Amino acid sequence: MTETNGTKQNGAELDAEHWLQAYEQMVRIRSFEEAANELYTSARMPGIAHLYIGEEAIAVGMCEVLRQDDYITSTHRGHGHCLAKGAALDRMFAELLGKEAGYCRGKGGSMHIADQETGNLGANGIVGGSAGIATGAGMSIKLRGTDQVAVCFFGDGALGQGLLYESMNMAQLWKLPVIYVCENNQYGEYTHNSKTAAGSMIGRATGFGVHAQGIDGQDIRTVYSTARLVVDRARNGGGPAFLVCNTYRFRGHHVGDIDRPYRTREEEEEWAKRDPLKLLEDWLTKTRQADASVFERIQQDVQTAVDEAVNFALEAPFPEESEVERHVYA
Amino acid sequence: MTETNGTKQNGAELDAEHWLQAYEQMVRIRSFEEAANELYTSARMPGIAHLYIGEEAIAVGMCEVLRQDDYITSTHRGHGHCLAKGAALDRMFAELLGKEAGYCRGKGGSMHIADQETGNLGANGIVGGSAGIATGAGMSIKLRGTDQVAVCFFGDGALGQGLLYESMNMAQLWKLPVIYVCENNQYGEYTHNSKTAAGSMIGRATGFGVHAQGIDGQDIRTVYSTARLVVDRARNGGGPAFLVCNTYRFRGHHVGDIDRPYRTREEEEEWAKRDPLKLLEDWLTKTRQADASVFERIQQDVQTAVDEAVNFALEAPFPEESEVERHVYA
Amino acid sequence: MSTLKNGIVCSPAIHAPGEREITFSQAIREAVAEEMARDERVFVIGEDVAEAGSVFKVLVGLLDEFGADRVIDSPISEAGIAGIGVGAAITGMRPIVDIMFGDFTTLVMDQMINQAAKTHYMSGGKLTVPMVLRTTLGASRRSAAQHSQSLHALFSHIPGLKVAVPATPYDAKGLMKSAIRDDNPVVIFEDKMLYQQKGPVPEGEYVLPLGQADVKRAGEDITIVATSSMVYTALEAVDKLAEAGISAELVDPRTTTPLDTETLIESARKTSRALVVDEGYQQYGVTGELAAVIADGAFYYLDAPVKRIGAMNVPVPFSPAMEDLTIPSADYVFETAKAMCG
Amino acid sequence: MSTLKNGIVCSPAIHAPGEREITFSQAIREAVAEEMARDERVFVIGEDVAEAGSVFKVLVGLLDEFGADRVIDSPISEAGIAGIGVGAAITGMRPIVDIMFGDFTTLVMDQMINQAAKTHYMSGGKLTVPMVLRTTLGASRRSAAQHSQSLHALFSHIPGLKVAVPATPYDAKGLMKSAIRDDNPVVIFEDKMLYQQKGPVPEGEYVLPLGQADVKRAGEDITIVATSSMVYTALEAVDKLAEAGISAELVDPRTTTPLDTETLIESARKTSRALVVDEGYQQYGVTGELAAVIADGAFYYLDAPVKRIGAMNVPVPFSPAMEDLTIPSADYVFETAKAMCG
Ligand SMILES: Cc1ncc(C[n+]2csc(CCOP(=O)(O)OP(=O)(O)O)c2C)c(N)n1
Ligand SMILES: Cc1ncc(C[n+]2csc(CCOP(=O)(O)OP(=O)(O)O)c2C)c(N)n1
Ligand SMILES: [Mg+2]
Ligand SMILES: [Mg+2]
Repeated sequence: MTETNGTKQNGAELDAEHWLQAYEQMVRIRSFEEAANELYTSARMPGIAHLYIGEEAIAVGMCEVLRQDDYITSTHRGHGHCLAKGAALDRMFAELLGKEAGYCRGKGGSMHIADQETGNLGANGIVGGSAGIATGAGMSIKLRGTDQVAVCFFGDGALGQGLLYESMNMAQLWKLPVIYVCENNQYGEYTHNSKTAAGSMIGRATGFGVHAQGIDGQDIRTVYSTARLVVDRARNGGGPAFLVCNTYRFRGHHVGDIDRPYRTREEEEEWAKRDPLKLLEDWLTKTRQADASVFERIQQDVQTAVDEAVNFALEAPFPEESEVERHVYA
Repeated sequence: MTETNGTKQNGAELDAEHWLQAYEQMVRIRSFEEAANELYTSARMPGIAHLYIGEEAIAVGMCEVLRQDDYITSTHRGHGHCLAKGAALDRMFAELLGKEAGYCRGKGGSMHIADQETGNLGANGIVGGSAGIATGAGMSIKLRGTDQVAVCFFGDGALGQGLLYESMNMAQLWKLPVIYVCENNQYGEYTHNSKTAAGSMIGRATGFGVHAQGIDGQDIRTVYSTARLVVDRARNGGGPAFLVCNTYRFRGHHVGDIDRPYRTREEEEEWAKRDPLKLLEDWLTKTRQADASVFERIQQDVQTAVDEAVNFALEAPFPEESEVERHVYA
Repeated sequence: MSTLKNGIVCSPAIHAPGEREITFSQAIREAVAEEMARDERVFVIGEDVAEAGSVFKVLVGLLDEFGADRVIDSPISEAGIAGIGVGAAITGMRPIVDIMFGDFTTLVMDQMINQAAKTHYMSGGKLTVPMVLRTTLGASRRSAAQHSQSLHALFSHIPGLKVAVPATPYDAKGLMKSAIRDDNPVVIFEDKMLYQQKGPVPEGEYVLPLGQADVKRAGEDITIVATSSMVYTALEAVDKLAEAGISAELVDPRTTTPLDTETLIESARKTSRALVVDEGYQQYGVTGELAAVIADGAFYYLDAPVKRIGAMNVPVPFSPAMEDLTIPSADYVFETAKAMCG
Repeated sequence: MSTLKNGIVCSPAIHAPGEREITFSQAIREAVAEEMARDERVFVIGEDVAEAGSVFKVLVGLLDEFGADRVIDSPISEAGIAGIGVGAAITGMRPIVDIMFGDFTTLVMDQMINQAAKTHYMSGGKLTVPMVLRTTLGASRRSAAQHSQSLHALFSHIPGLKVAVPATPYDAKGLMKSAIRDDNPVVIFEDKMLYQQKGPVPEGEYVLPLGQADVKRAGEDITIVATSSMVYTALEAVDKLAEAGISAELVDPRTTTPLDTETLIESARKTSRALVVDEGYQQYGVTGELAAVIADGAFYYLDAPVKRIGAMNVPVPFSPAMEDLTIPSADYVFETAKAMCG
């Protein structure tokens, strides 16, 4: 199910510097994920990880319009959100490796990664599990009387969870500043959403009176302009919104899912043509705001930073044994 | 929130006998509930009960089109459903009084009353708790390949429960023969649904692709003709439907709620004009299919039967002590 | 040393004679109101908590005092409001989430077990979840299987949650206030049958620590550990035991997590006999943990096996003829204790 | 008498030497496939159970064998599919509801506790709920706090549910088949770490009763009661104890509800010492109940307090440096048992 009824803007009001920053941020996520994959395949990362490759435009486009004190809640596929909101590479890799220098002191790992200082309330291992939390953050904003906004990222699979509907109803009732962002990458694990989601995705929000749009999640300019719209609206008391961002998980469900028998290589190739990095490169080139050399330099700089961060994490110490009993209670 | 986009039919295709039976069934529920109230106020009934008075047209109109082998699931306000599906007065009163002769051997009471032999899978003390059960009955029907139908009764308050949305999604995905009947009596306990339900009630089903209608729940002819439509459709493989039946709880939330400070007497009087019994009486009189003497005779006959049933229940023995440990496991 | 109407003796250090008496229900309301006045981050959310003041009328008046922004009527969305509680708590508020009947806490399990209880830990100590989940326990209201359970054992099992089961108005107020001030998620179970129970509660401000048992009656021959309203059941038994010449010590843990193991074990070591009474299902419930803790910690002092009395392992039946059989009775506690001392 | 690869001895009456060995995972699949072939009312519903054969690949092949009508991929709607299970069960089917990780059973609590467990009772015995809820338990996969829990104690607390925690392929197959044939809701917890564990499983059909413990190793000096994969942990300890001259008896309850209290107590009476090991959180968990049952039933025979080892009372941390500390280790079981016998 791929739905669009959304905003299309050309981002003409923003300058090249802005888009190159966005580009760099997307490259940073891409490189981070490649490195995470490499850490997994070389058996240097414990557990598994769910890569965000292919979906970068959503996190970056959304977070570009957020302030540092705005909140996000994230998912099992949460590295991209965490970086886009402003987390540092080194402490993220440290967390992935279970080191004390990690954002969660090694207690969270990939699936619970978060940098609270940049407003990330946490990745979540429970599909849909953060819908209530984001809504509660919205409630808190309203009660505290600030003009923050909370963005709840979740996958198309989370549309199966009743909590989402309970939450949207209350957000709409109380006009909470919460943006529900469905990253519709077509699959939940190994099952296409045509088998799991009846009706219309957008209709599931409009039924509760929630403003809803379906947009192209590969085009960061569209994501950005739509985000600008609904975030400003929410910030000004206009209430929640629901975005379905159509996208694709370029890799498997997690780092260990490499055969992907549940989908065709043709489908993957079709979507590969709509790589969010490439789309932005093309537009910037076409509009002569940047050229290949600029992209290359950015990629190299990012790669250097990622390599350094990986090394930092690999060399960082594990937590001491006593850490295991800390932080059960505050 | 009162919504209608529904069927209006005049029931002209049915004869007077049919409507008088329906009338008698509604009177039976009304009298049963009055007696239950009396048992409560005279301290002869343990616990409390939630009366169906004012909403009789929904249960009777729906159940009229059902076969005995069709299923219903019911709610805390379940006496009406139970009677409409065909249960006997005496064993119902016995259950309300906790006697062994009760349908549940005294173990269920008002809130879990059910007569499985007439297809009632049970009243439910958990708001929305039966949405999954009814959907599972629908699944069972599909897997067993019969042409039964399952009707899930619930209140407008249950629209707050996520399980309902999870269930409707699956019913629609798999085209299960389940009719979700929202008895929108405007309140959940002491709170009007304008404070608890955002957006549109019907939209909450259409978002999942589920056929939805909002109808006048006071007019049994409308309920009947709509039920006929959606039940036949479901029976023939057309999939689920969702009805919002607008109605009113003439009494308090339960027998002990007599002051009702949360709503006005004016509002109550307005709705009293739309008493489902009176509406049917009026129509039958106007169309000269029956007159006051007929209604009176029916009321008296029913009252006699109710009195006898109450006496039966009052005199019936309590279960023996050993009963308490029976039926924990099959 | 002051004595409750029903003969319960409260910790002498805390109570003065001639104190005012209020109901359990009033004690809870006072605690919530005081904390709301003290800290504007505290708010209440739940079904029928505002206009109606909760179905048990415990919160009547709060809406008028604090307004609809801080006493919020919610849809019937238990999971949703628990989630809102978690989200509001980690972003600077101190929510009190009201779950009408303890039986409905089954709907908030994911938010409490996988989110609230783990957020502080998973975040490496960076996020805190200062929320209170208020709910009820207790049978005998002829409310049948889905409105009569005492499910506190389920929450007590989960590290990261604290669980309070107050018995007296005094304890209810002090524990509620502590729960609201605590930086962790606290689940507080109030026995529906206790709301009208009166007891001495000082006018002034006080809090009670979570994790401190209270010796409700001192004794020598046997220790009876009882929770929530079972404290009253046990007390009746204690009185009967006294008549039979047996001096029983009544210990109320007040919170199941954290558990004051020391006081329990000390008492059992002293009396050399222990009986645990709780209204939850007996199997894999609170009695199991408490009995295991005592049987281990007081092993070399015990003259008899630790016995336990929970609710019968059956769903709660509706009929009065059956329901009362399922919960521990004073007679049964008395008989069991007497047999243990025989 | 046949011996598993890892040295577990199975009940002699059941096993013959030279039997074929299959994995735990294959045993589960065989059980499900056999029962589906035997009874067309049995079907499977869950996330990624059909095309993918479940994320742990346990059900691979069932879709081909039985078709998409009987092996059903569901949306990510745990509460919904549990509800569907209840509804299908009371109307003539025998559903197997698959909940991918035991941690997600928090989402089905209302359907299992308030509906499945109580329907038979509340209906006065008229409705039955012959459903199986399959799920997992067990840490040590570096999956962190929301994918590593062993929550079987929560279900064990609820009358009306049965709970199985098989340790060996043989037990897994026999208990799964019984669970499917049982007319009650049965929750079966499979340890994720055991799926590749091999063991002897006879070709022919057999079932194992729910509620019968199995003595996995006979011994004289101390009883070790262990559940699920803790059976293997305990076995390692038993071997080390043997080297230290201590003969330990290893008892596996196999189901927590119903619990075979008799076998546990008999064994403890015989050895006069008992240690309970389980991978759930220790507080208010399975070890509490089992220890309480044994401490009571074997009181006059015990030479030492009943000890218990559960998981640490902390959310499961991600880092390998911490995670392994939280679950009972063979060394710790050995040391504890040895100290008890000292
Ligand atoms: C409540 C719950 N059920 C099941 C799972 C197992 N699971 C992890 S990710 C996933 C698929 C999620 O799909 P989607 O929401 O579309 O996110 P995506 O992985 O596609 O980004 C599932 C079923 C889970 N983590 N939580
Ligand atoms: C899950 C759950 N939450 C709360 C309650 C308490 N409760 C009982 S009836 C009721 C109101 C239900 O309203 P509605 O669904 O509209 O049914 P009505 O009583 O109006 O027929 C509530 C909140 C409950 N029984 N179950
Ligand atoms: Mg997806
Ligand atoms: Mg209503």
